[in-house]
Amino acid sequence: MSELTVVEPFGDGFVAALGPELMLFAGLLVLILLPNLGRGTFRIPGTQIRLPWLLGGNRFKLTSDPRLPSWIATITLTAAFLNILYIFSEGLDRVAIMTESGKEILLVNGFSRVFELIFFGALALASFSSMNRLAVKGSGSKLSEHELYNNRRQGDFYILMITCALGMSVVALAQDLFVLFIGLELASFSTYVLVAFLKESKAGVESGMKYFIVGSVASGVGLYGLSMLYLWAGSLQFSVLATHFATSGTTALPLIGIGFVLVGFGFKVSAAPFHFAAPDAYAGASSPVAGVLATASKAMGMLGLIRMLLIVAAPESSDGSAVWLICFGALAAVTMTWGNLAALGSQNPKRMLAYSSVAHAGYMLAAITAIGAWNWDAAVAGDAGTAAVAVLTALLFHLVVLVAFKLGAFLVLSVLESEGGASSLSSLGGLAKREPLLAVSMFIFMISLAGVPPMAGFLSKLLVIMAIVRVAVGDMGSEIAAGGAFDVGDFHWVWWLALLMVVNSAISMFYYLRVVVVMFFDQPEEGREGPLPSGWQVRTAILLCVLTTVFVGVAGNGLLELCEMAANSLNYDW
Amino acid sequence: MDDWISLPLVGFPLIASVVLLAFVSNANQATRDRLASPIRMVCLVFSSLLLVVTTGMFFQYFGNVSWEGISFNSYEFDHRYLWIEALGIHWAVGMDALSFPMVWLTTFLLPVTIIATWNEKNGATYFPIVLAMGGALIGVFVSLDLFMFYVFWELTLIPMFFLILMWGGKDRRYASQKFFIYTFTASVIMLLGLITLYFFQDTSNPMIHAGTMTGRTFDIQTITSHALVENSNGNWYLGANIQKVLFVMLMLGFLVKLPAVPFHTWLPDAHVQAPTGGSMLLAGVMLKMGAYGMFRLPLSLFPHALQYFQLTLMIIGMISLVWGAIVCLGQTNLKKMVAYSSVSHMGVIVIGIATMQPMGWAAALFMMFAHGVISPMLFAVCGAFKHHYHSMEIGAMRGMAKHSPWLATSMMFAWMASLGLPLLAGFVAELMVLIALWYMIAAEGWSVLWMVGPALVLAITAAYYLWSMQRTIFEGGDETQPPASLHGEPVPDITDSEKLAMIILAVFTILFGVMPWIALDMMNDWTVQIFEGLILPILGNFNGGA
Amino acid sequence: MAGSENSVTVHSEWMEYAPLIILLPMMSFAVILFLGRVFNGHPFWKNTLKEGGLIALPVMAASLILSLLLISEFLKGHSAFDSLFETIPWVNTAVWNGGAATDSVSLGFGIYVDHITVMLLFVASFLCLLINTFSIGYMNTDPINDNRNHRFYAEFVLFCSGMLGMVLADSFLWLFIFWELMGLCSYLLIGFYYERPSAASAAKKAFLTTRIGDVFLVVGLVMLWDLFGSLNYAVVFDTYNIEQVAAHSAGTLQWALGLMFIGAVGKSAQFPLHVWLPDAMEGPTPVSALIHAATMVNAGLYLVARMFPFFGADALHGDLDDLAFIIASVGGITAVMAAAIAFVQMDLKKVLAYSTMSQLAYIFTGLGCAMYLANTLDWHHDKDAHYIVIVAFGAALFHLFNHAMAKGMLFMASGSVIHEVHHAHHHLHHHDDHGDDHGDDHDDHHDDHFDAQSMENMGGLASKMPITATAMLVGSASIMGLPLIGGFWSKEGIIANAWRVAQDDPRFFLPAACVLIGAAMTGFYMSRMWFMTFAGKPKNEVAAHVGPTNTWIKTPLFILTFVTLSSIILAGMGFTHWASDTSYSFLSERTLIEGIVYEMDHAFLNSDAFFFILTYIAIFLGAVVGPGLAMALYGGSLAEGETAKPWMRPVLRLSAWMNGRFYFDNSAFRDSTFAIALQNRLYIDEYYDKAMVNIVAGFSNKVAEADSEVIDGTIKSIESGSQSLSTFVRSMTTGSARDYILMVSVGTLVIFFLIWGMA
Amino acid sequence: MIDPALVSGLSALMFVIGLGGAFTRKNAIIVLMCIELMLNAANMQFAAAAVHHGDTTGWVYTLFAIAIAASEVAIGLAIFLAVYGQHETISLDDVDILKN
Repeated sequence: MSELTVVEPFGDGFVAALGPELMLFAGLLVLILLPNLGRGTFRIPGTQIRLPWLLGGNRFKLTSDPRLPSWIATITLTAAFLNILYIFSEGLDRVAIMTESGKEILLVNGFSRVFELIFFGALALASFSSMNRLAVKGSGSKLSEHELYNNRRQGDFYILMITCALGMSVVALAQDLFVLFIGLELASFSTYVLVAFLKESKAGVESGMKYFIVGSVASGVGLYGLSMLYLWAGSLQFSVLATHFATSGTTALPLIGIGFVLVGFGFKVSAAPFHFAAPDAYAGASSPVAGVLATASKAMGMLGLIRMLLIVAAPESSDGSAVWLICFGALAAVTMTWGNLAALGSQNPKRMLAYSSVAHAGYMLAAITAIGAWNWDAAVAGDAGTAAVAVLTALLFHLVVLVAFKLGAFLVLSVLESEGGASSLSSLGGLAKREPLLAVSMFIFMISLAGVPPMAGFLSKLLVIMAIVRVAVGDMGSEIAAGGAFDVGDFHWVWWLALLMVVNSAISMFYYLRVVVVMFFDQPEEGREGPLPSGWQVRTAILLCVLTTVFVGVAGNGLLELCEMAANSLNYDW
Repeated sequence: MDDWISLPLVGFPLIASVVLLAFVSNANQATRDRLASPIRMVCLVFSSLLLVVTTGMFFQYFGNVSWEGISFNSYEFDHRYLWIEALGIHWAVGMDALSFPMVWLTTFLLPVTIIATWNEKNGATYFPIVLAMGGALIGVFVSLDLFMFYVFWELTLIPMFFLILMWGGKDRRYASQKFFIYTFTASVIMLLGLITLYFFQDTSNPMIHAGTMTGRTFDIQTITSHALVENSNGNWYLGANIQKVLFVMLMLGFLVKLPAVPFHTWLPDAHVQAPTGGSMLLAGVMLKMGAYGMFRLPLSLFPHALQYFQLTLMIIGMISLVWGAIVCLGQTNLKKMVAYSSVSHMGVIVIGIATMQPMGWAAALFMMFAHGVISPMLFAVCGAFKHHYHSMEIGAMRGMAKHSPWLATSMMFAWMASLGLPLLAGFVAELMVLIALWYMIAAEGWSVLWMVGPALVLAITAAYYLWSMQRTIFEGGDETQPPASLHGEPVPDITDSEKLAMIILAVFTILFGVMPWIALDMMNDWTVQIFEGLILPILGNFNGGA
Repeated sequence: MAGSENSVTVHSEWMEYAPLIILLPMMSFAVILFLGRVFNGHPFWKNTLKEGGLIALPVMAASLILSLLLISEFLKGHSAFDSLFETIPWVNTAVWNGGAATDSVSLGFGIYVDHITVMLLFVASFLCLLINTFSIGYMNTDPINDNRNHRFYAEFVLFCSGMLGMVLADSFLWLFIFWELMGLCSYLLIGFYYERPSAASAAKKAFLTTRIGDVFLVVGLVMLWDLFGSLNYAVVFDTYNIEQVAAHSAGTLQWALGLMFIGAVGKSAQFPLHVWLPDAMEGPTPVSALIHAATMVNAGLYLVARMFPFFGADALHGDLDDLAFIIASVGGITAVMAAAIAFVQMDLKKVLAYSTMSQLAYIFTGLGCAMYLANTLDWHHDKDAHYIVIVAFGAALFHLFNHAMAKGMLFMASGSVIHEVHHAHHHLHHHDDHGDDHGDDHDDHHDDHFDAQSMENMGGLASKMPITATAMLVGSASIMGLPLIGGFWSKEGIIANAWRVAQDDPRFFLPAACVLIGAAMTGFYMSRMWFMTFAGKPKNEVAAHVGPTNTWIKTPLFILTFVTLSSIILAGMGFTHWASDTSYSFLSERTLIEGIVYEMDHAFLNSDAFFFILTYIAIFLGAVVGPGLAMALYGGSLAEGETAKPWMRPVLRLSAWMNGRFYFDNSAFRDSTFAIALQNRLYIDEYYDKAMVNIVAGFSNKVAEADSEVIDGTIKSIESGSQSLSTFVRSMTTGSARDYILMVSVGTLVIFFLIWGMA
Repeated sequence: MIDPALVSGLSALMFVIGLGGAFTRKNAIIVLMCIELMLNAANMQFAAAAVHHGDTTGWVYTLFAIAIAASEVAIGLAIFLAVYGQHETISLDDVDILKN
């Protein structure tokens, strides 16, 4: 791990350290400006002289192309994504952005960068595949006002995508809880609008409203929790909070504060019982957006949880029965079971995926619970640091690969949506005959979600279970070899979460498989015969997702090492 | 060196299958129909090549390996590639006398299945899927890495799921899902057991292939040797309760796969709905995965727990045996009857294991093998019956001996083989299990009543098979009419390819019945090795030193 | 007889070929089956090769020749040969008795020849050849069999292979294996006319009933294996080994042997597993002759005879007498029961079937008594006792021999009768459409209700089928035990020994009385059969038109008649001693003439008053009372213008006289409940069927239901339960954002209070 | 100067009122106001804490939070408008075509 470089905001090295984020910023500016370039003129006041100043007016052919914003957003996000990959390959510099007064605002390290990979990757795929998704009517100047208006809206959509990415990257980088919160809100607001973007449909606006209003309540609670923490510690710096927790973290005030903050993040990761708006939002939003909610947005919430719990509160959990640990265990159990049970009977594939996303949140919460339990028994816990790294690696890995198959699944639905809706399972009927490749892709996504080898989803689920078991079992093996005697009762109780998790995986198999059966067995719905509308962008995106899913599944070593490195870089002092 | 040979054995069928499927995926129906024949040929040639390779391995043409005398926990043709370093996962393959017969059986059944279902519809996709099935099955048997084992274990579900879903009978939708979910449920619990076992490794032990992140290895050979050392110290490996729990978790996965009563109900549904080829592979090899897994993991790792659960296992085996047989007697559906007879026969395997005698284990191994040769024929007959008479009901078609002498002969042969007629493959195993069971009963003072079950089943098995033959092959008399389901069409006999498949299967059934030692010697050798290497040092006083 | 202390491993040139006795027929099975499939309907195949009959014939001849060579080799050596060639290690495995290493175990195949083997080997291979000859005459001339005779011959040779293998095998295991092979062939052959539901059902019944016995046999074998660690005769008969076992598990051994005996009961159709044999007559007559009279049913006897060394062992002295009693009693009961049922049978073959059952029961009684004697007398040291035991055992074996020859002949003769009656019927009623294709023949074979096997359709055939009638006469006499003919020599011995034992052990009065009464009953039903068939006037038009039979059929009848008649020579040569003890050989004690005189003297002028009287009672019952009643009821002279061969005329005349003089109306008996019960086979079959249908089928249906309702039902209710749970869970997502906010608030409050409470 | 603890208590009260109002009222605008109430409760808490700790960052947080609240209102109202356009109501109970 390289030395930590400290940089002042806008000081030397600031640009170099925040390259990807600044690229996004530049992209955002371009996105705002470029589609507005046209033959607009500026009349010098009081004269009839019109100076062409290129803003507004009849757009140029290029700038009026409705695909332009999408391309800009895609390229920007992809560039940021590749930039991070490049940074990884070159070797990462750890850079802290610190104010003069010594307040650490942002920290660039492997951990935050991996999350940015998730965010940018998901958003890039979503914006790329949205290219054929929104109603556009050619280009040029012969469009009606309505069509023109529609084309202009394209810009808004992708602007929101990029602001969302910016907000998320702030969450990833933040070292101050309030900064994190600001990033979170930026991303949230963007997603609220993205969800409600289909304002011509009842479902679209309804889902937007529900998502907004419930999300706002949750973040209101979260902000209040933040204020309580501030009240208690006098600072929202992670480092300060962590020190405070280590010394006096067992009083009610900080714990309740943390609990309230968790509500805010719980909504983002759609943990029960904060998940209720999620299925509605997914169902009403366009599929790529729903995919973003299920992957990037969830990763953001998960990131917040990790930051909060591991950096701030972890040292407190040393006795194994910490309050938040039990809360979390219960939350994980309820969430995964609830999600799976609800998905079991769901006839709407998007809602089904939403509930499955809830279930996956439960799995990840279980993993976080395990991290909290890492040093429950000094005798057998083994090297706590490595145990925690293992869990964290599993979490990161899961979040990364989730982008491939969860988003991929939504993208397949997106193709169906462009034909006329994907709100019932039967709309998938006969897909195997109509579009064998799409059907096979969907099949791969489904079994990957269910955790069937050799797909990425299996590896990630395996890692999560392994991480939990690792914590639950610790070094008992060595102790036994040294003559110790242990019983099943000596396992840490998080082991039972692992059991619950595998049982839930089995339940989930049922509804994932149902999708497959519908695709391969049922006949197409009335009037839905033949191939689906083409759209090479979305298909390319799906193909990318499939390839990633399979490739990571059979050769996940590289990604695993990356995640491990990232997890290590979170290593404060545990 | 030929050590790498199991890599292509697993990889090539899978790759070939994916390539072929990708090749036809975007073709339209007409092109697919045109491609079906060449693809079928490719698959046949390919699978026959695999058979040639494994047969060559048997005859020591490759690697000059003697399958006998391989000591416990060492493997031939073993090879390792690093797969996922962080977790200690390798592509670790190898074969011993436990796995090799199963590998051979798989490669043997692949071409036979292809021949037997020569005219299956949508051949362009069907045959590659069969090929993939074979690759996955071989993968299960050759893998020496828990992760890899599990990957292939689950991978077998996918082609089978599609075989049932796409080519199955009327209720295939229900059956395929039930099959998948049921066995998946059991195997995820097994997975948790495997992972827990993984983390119970002593990190202070030298582990050559340990993962960089976890400090432990998935390598079966390493784990087994550690367990062996620990067990031979007189201690329960991992301690009594933990060993028991892990044993139960692993066994659960394997017992469901086997399947043993009461976890068997997925099997009749899957079999009845599966197409002939699916049934043949399902009964022939896939069920054996359960038994194979038991030998490879729980029995090799947890001998103490095995001893502790001996009675439980015996009860499960007996119940499977008797229950399966009695249910057979109450069936009117031919294929369902045969499916339940598989349950019954798998009970024999469990009993063989529960005897904790080398003979019982060798018998269980031979039963796996023999049933692997016989049951495909049973299902090939059922498939042909269904194919030709459009019905599976016993009694729908009588006087088959007149209309379809080939089918009638095949049926009688297969039925007789399955009911354990001497000089056919199934008899040896049943006899050996009986002897081992009695030996154990006598040595350990168990109740003589334990013999009642197997004895009863010998009679019941004959009863249901004879009963079904009476109503299918025989009778008909002057009224011998084609079944109503044929709607007056002439009654056909089986096709030439089906005949060929039947003959091949029959020849091998006789071969292994008359000369069981071909396969049995190596199996016996393996069981002696495991007994002398593992069970005996630990449980030396187990039989009371009679 | 003796154990393996006498056995030596002899390598002789013919012994090397012994496996061929088994393998030749086995291989020709495949050949005939294959050729038959391919050339079915081909004229050369059909007419020249007789659809495989002429392939089977030389094979069986070769087997006979090889057997004879082996036998002659053996007779020179006078002792048991074991493992005539390298034993094939069929199954190699290991057991672990708790020691430091596993013990390897081998179940191999080899060949073992001793006196019993030799005798049965001759019986089997000789009869197989004759019946093969007979079959060519019988099967190939009946149109119903056209194009499927290859199946008959294939199954026939496989059966022969099984029988010969069983006889030659060197262990109980391989005995059992070939035994099962025979069972299979028997199943296939009974079901030869598969299209008849009755044949299908009979085949199933035969297999299943014997299978039930086999189950016990297997368990017995397993127990025996456990005691000795082997099933090889050489090991289990070894005196030392028997001592070892006797020391601590004589009781277990008795159980093992008892279970094995149940297997024999099934195979030899003894009460209560006898039900399959009469039904087995559904098969073609050569099958009935070979399998269900002459050879296969002897397998059970062979098995029991094989157990003799245990009973004879010093170490087990007095330990196995209960089992001997059971064997004898089962025999006694069956003998009487079967004979009684035979009284009322009208079907020619069924009479013979019950007769078979009854005669086999005699042999069982004889074996049981011999075993009792061997087990309780100190025969290894006491010379007199030794003689008694040897003769008792020898008598049973001799009866086996005599019965096989006679019954084989009787069945062939009956087949010949049936064949001709059937043909006569055919000619009479279907003269016009005889040229039609076989399908039609097949059909009208079933359309008419004429029963060619019923004795009510016969009568007065003595003149029309002289050879057949003669053979039948001799055979019946042999079975009845008419003095000097065939079975007389052995039957008297069995009766005498039964009574001898009864004197020692009162329990044995049951079998002893049974066999004595049985003698009279045998006399009655056998005579009844002969008179109904051959004496009197033809009972209907068909019987009047029966013609003589063909050469293929006559030849074996002719040969067997002489074999049966020459029984006295065998007796004179000391068969009863030779067959039961290695220390004797043919003519070892006396010359032929001396031997015959000795036997005569022994039989008719027994020095012991008890046995003297007993002999005459038995002769009186069997040769006077039984036949006399039969003559009175069923005798009669031939129709006008018909003449029988001279040797049959006195019999016919006597019967006519008896019938005229002593005829009485037996309708009271015929209509009695008892007679009806006999006609219904004492309702045993019915009870078995009821038990099958009500108990077994009922139970299995219940179990199948439980399987789908309870076990699978649990799975299904888990599924439906989780579905309804899912509906409930989803119903909480009401659609109203207010409720969602409520949920968030509730979650918040729960967290709040939880932490508040705990912190 | 007012005791920060009192301010804090007031903020707690406001928070509870806001939260209670959020799930009892069904008019979206009122719910939005309740949410604002919650945010303002947080703001007051920040201010009180800033006073309590003598730390200026608390004031900064408050400012930012106000900005956030403002943009939230803007987005909210925009969405409600769109909802009204489609559903002709903004009653939370009546906008429920998506459920289960």
